[in-house]
Amino acid sequence: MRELRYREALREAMAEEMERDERVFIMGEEVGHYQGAYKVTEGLLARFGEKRVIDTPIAEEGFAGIAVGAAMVGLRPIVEFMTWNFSAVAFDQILSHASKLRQMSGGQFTVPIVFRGPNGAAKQTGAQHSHAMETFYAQIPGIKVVVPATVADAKGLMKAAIRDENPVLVLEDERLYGTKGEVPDGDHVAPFGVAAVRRAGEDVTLATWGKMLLPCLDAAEQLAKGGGPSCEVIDLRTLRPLDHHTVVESVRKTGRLVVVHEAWPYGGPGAELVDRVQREAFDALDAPVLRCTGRDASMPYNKKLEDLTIPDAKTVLAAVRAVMAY
Amino acid sequence: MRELRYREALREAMAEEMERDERVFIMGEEVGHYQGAYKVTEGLLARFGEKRVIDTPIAEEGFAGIAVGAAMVGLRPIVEFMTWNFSAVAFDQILSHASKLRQMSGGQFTVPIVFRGPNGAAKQTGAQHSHAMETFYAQIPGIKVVVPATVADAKGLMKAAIRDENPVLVLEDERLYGTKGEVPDGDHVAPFGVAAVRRAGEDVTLATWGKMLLPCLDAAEQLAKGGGPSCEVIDLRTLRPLDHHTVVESVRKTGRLVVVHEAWPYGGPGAELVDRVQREAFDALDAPVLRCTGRDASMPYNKKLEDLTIPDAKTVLAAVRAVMAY
Amino acid sequence: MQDERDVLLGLYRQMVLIRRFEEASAKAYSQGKIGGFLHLYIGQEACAVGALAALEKRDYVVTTYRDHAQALIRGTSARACMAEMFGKVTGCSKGLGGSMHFFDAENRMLGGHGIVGGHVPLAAGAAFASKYRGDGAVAVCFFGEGSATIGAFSEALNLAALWKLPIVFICENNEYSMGTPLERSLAVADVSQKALSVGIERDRFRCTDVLEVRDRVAVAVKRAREKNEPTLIEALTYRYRGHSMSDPGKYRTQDEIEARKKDDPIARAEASLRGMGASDDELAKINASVEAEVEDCVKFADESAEPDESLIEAFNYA
Amino acid sequence: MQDERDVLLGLYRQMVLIRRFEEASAKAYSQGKIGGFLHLYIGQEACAVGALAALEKRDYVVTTYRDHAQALIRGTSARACMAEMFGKVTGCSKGLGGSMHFFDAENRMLGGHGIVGGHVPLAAGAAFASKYRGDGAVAVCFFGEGSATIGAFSEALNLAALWKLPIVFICENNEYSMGTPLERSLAVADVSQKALSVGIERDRFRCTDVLEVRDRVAVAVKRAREKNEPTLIEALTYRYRGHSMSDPGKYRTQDEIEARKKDDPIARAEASLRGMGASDDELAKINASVEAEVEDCVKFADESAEPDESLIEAFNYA
Ligand SMILES: Cc1ncc(C[n+]2csc(CCOP(=O)(O)OP(=O)(O)O)c2C)c(N)n1
Ligand SMILES: Cc1ncc(C[n+]2csc(CCOP(=O)(O)OP(=O)(O)O)c2C)c(N)n1
Ligand SMILES: [Mg+2]
Ligand SMILES: [Mg+2]
Repeated sequence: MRELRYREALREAMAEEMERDERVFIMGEEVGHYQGAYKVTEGLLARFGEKRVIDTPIAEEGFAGIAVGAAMVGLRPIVEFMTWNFSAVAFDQILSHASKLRQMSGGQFTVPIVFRGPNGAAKQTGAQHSHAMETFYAQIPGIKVVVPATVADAKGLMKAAIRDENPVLVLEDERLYGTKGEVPDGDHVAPFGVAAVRRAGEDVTLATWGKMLLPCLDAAEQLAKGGGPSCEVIDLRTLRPLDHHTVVESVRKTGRLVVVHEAWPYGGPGAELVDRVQREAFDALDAPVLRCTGRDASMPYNKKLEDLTIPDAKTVLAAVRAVMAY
Repeated sequence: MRELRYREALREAMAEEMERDERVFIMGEEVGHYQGAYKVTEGLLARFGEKRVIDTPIAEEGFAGIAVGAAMVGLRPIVEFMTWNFSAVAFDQILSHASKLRQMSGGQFTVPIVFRGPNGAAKQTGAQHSHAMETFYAQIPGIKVVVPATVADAKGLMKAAIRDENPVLVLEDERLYGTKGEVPDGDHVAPFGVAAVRRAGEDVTLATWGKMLLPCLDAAEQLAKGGGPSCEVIDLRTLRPLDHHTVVESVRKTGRLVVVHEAWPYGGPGAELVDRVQREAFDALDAPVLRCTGRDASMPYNKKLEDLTIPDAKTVLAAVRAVMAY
Repeated sequence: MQDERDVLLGLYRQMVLIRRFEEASAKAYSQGKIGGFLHLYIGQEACAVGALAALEKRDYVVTTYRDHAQALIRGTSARACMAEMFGKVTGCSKGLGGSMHFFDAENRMLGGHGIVGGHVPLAAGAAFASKYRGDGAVAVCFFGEGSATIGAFSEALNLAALWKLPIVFICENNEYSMGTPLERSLAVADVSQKALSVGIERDRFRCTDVLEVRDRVAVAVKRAREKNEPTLIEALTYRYRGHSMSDPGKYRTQDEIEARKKDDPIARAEASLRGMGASDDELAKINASVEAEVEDCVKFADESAEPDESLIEAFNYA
Repeated sequence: MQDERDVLLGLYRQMVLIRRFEEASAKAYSQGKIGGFLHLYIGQEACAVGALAALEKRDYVVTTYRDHAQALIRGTSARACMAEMFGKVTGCSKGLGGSMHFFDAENRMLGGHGIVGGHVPLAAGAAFASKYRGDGAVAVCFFGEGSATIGAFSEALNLAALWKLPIVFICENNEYSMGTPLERSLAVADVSQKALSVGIERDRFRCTDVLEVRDRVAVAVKRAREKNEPTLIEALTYRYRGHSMSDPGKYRTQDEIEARKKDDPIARAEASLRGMGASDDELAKINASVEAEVEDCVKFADESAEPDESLIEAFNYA
């Protein structure tokens, strides 16, 4: 085990896979000479050269499509979106091309590609730069959606993404890049579709993903210290495939569930999880499933308002109390 | 009351609003000289001239953005997407511009614009041309999403959309364009956020929108004839705002709910409705809420497979039986 | 080297095959055996046939929904093509793609795509891969002049020029994008001029003489293969049928169509062949063999099995 | 007509105001009073100041996230601008927009936008509306040379040319998009050549002399206003600071920056003014008044109230 930062774990995963496989390359804005807008790709240009670490112009639709085409004929591109917000201009390449080519061609072409970058609110970057884009992408069959919350998963899920034969979207988080954590030695690959119980508990289940794991653990800790209900905290790790079984199992024990996410309250993986759990654990539920989500609003710039728009330990606590009070 | 076709009702709504308000105009591919790819805008060029019925090149991002800019400074554009699939290349204009401008400007600019066109599977148009796009758009605060299922609503909701001060997405349906129905005389405007009970029933609630209303009514009829459970069928009419109250009320009576929609099974307005109903009618539910949805797959071209991918009366019946058997 | 007369005979046969194949498709469509959208290439044959004659087997081809010609010429059998439109599992995309989505991995036919302009970056991606591997393959991308106004096209064009990718962009300018004539969609009617803004070579010619098409495309292919330099070709052509089977085509006159038919590439090739001494008999034999091939493919498509329900999900993930 | 010396004094004051205002912003950012992204315009002042001097009050302005100059010159008070960055409710976007999203409806400043190129169609839309109404307003759209490679830009350019919209596209080519020098993003370094592919007029000049900028932009504005003809202007300029406050700027040398500072537009204006007989005293007074204005706006921003929680949802719908 070694301690790394989240961004280093991502970088190590990419570098190891690039060593392993000549077909893997990285493409995106400022990934090379600038060393990455958020320094995730720092040093990779020096190590792998301009052929494999490719700075692009600002043309997300164009270079995403080029990468999809390259994947169709056997390369294994990693495309960095400087942030996931900018994938909106490449949306059609993901929706109508990357996710469809295998099916439309009757299985003749596969698209082994990774799209990655920071997702969700950074810090006061405002309405156009704070989207939690999983609310759109998790819906789409033909792709996979990965949301590493821990440093070990940043490495393990990234490696799995690069080795996958399908388009995989890795939604990282700027607010996590600097966090530290243990990473298993060696060729650490984490599985898709297997949620992790990050904290065991008895009274209520919290299910979440990405950086929202932190306020969930924080709230659980606070409750434990204050003699409050005991929370089981589940990190979903991948949203497509979505492992609701682990959540259902936990709910069979606790009888109560709060789903916590940063994205808007409407639809998305949060609602999907609620749907599945009420279906499969109907008789086990002692209370309706509650959600603690981002507010139904475009992100305001003002710090106070931004903080109020995103869930934090306080709002998680309120949701836990509400579900317990039912 | 007069009988009209769905496409005529849409056209009448647009024409009346163009008569009322000089600022309203229509823009899109083939809307003018060609009379509309699906003939929704037939005759409007002759009636209103090239200034107000504007044929565009194939440049959805460009003309959607131009329309948003025009709306910011006081015009009231109606943008036709030849089908909603092609809105994917204009996704960023809807997500990052139309929906955000009012909030980002602290309320200084409003964007009174309508985006409209046929949505969902047509008939064997394949994977890239069969998206039920509400699964993406309903999530976004700052816009409204409207899904007329009846001819009267095609007129009434379209008129309301054009008069609304916000961006409104009207998701029509090619398979509905030819359907006939009664339209109230005069200035018929239908409200947003008010679901309609299209058929009263006692034993189970079916909640749906758009063209899926037809198989729901069909299934309900078949059950009624066969002495099966009595279905209450609710047409949501608008997905944002979403009137779950009408559904909750119905569920308090029936105790059972099936949500029927064409879009993929993951997330979207369907899951959102499940979330809200299990929250607000937890104690009234005698069974988990079930969903009858499109399959989790890209749309196949083959007719048999396409039919199997989209819900029909048969799959609705199966879902009703499943929820009754619980 | 094959002699030019034999070559032209071969290309003539390809053009006739496309036309007869598509006439049969139109008939099958009207019989309800083909569904969805059906876009015919009739009138434009010299473009795909000439262009693909300039390619090697290792090269990549990417095109739009108007894709029958490209697949047939690249080597996909008429059977697999017709069966695809009939939605049969014997089709080149197992009946999942339909008319718009012909794919053939073995023949490096990368599809048949339905989003206008969306496939242009894919083609640049194939060229990128070829350069990355240094394997000498060239990518050829066909698209309508309607694509010239959409972002994906300009982004891909700039990136291909900037990164010096081995690609040939072939804009099939058939004067209409659905019902919209050129002058209502492009501020400058000469599409090839887009090359100026990204500093690549361009060419522009009418697609009547299939050998000329082959030779001019060959120059661009050579430039791509040897110097990694993209070319933008504007191939001036015309479709005799509507945009798709559902298009009544009211936006142009019968006179216009008849006038254009005078430039018919198949008639032109036939005349050239006769000039080169081809006999009635020789040409009749070709036509008969094409007709037999088309008849056979329809029968094959008719008799083939539909895909199993399990195929709905089977190919969504690898 | 105001005499040229007075005009230049006014423009000089605007340029100095922008610079002092942004220096104060940088300081506030380092004190944690401003959050998010902060992109400074320092070095580029002659571009916005000259260009906007060519406009009338009825004209529309749209720009990128690097938007302080445009707002200040259009008439948004320094107080409203600084307060916006401090996230205060007295800000020009009520503290909801921040540095990147300055809006001012009254002054027809249509924002401050964060998606590269995404705002270019919006500007064309304002021009469209102006033509629709026949009200004679012109739209001016600023964007970086990094926008020249993205689809939204080329689509808007073609549509504006095709529909003859009264718009002036001003590409502020400051040689870098973040850390990427021009030659790594554009196949042809001369952005103004994009005008060729859509058949509109173009101009290209260095933004050192603010009066020259005004005069050359005025030609384009006149063309737009009188003939509904768009122009693509490439304004060659340079930013002294990093892309944003978080950019260490390692991609260029201090020497390069120092060399460019020799062309400083404010120094140039000052020299011209002296040539026109402006006294030390006169210039000092201007500088002092600017400093007072900036000091005042910081104080105002500091003391203003934060927006109420209710504002999170208040403006999402009308
Ligand atoms: C992004 C997008 N917008 C609209 C359409 C609908 N559409 C399909 S083909 C077509 C016309 C294309 O014309 P052109 O590019 O000239 O090709 P042609 O059909 O003439 O070969 C349109 C508008 C689409 N498929 N994709
Ligand atoms: C579509 C999109 N992609 C990426 C970004 C991130 N980004 C913000 S500014 C910028 C550089 C823009 O450079 P340029 O257009 O030259 O303008 P400048 O900053 O030099 O004024 C980038 C890449 C973005 N905002 N939008
Ligand atoms: Mg065409
Ligand atoms: Mg720049």
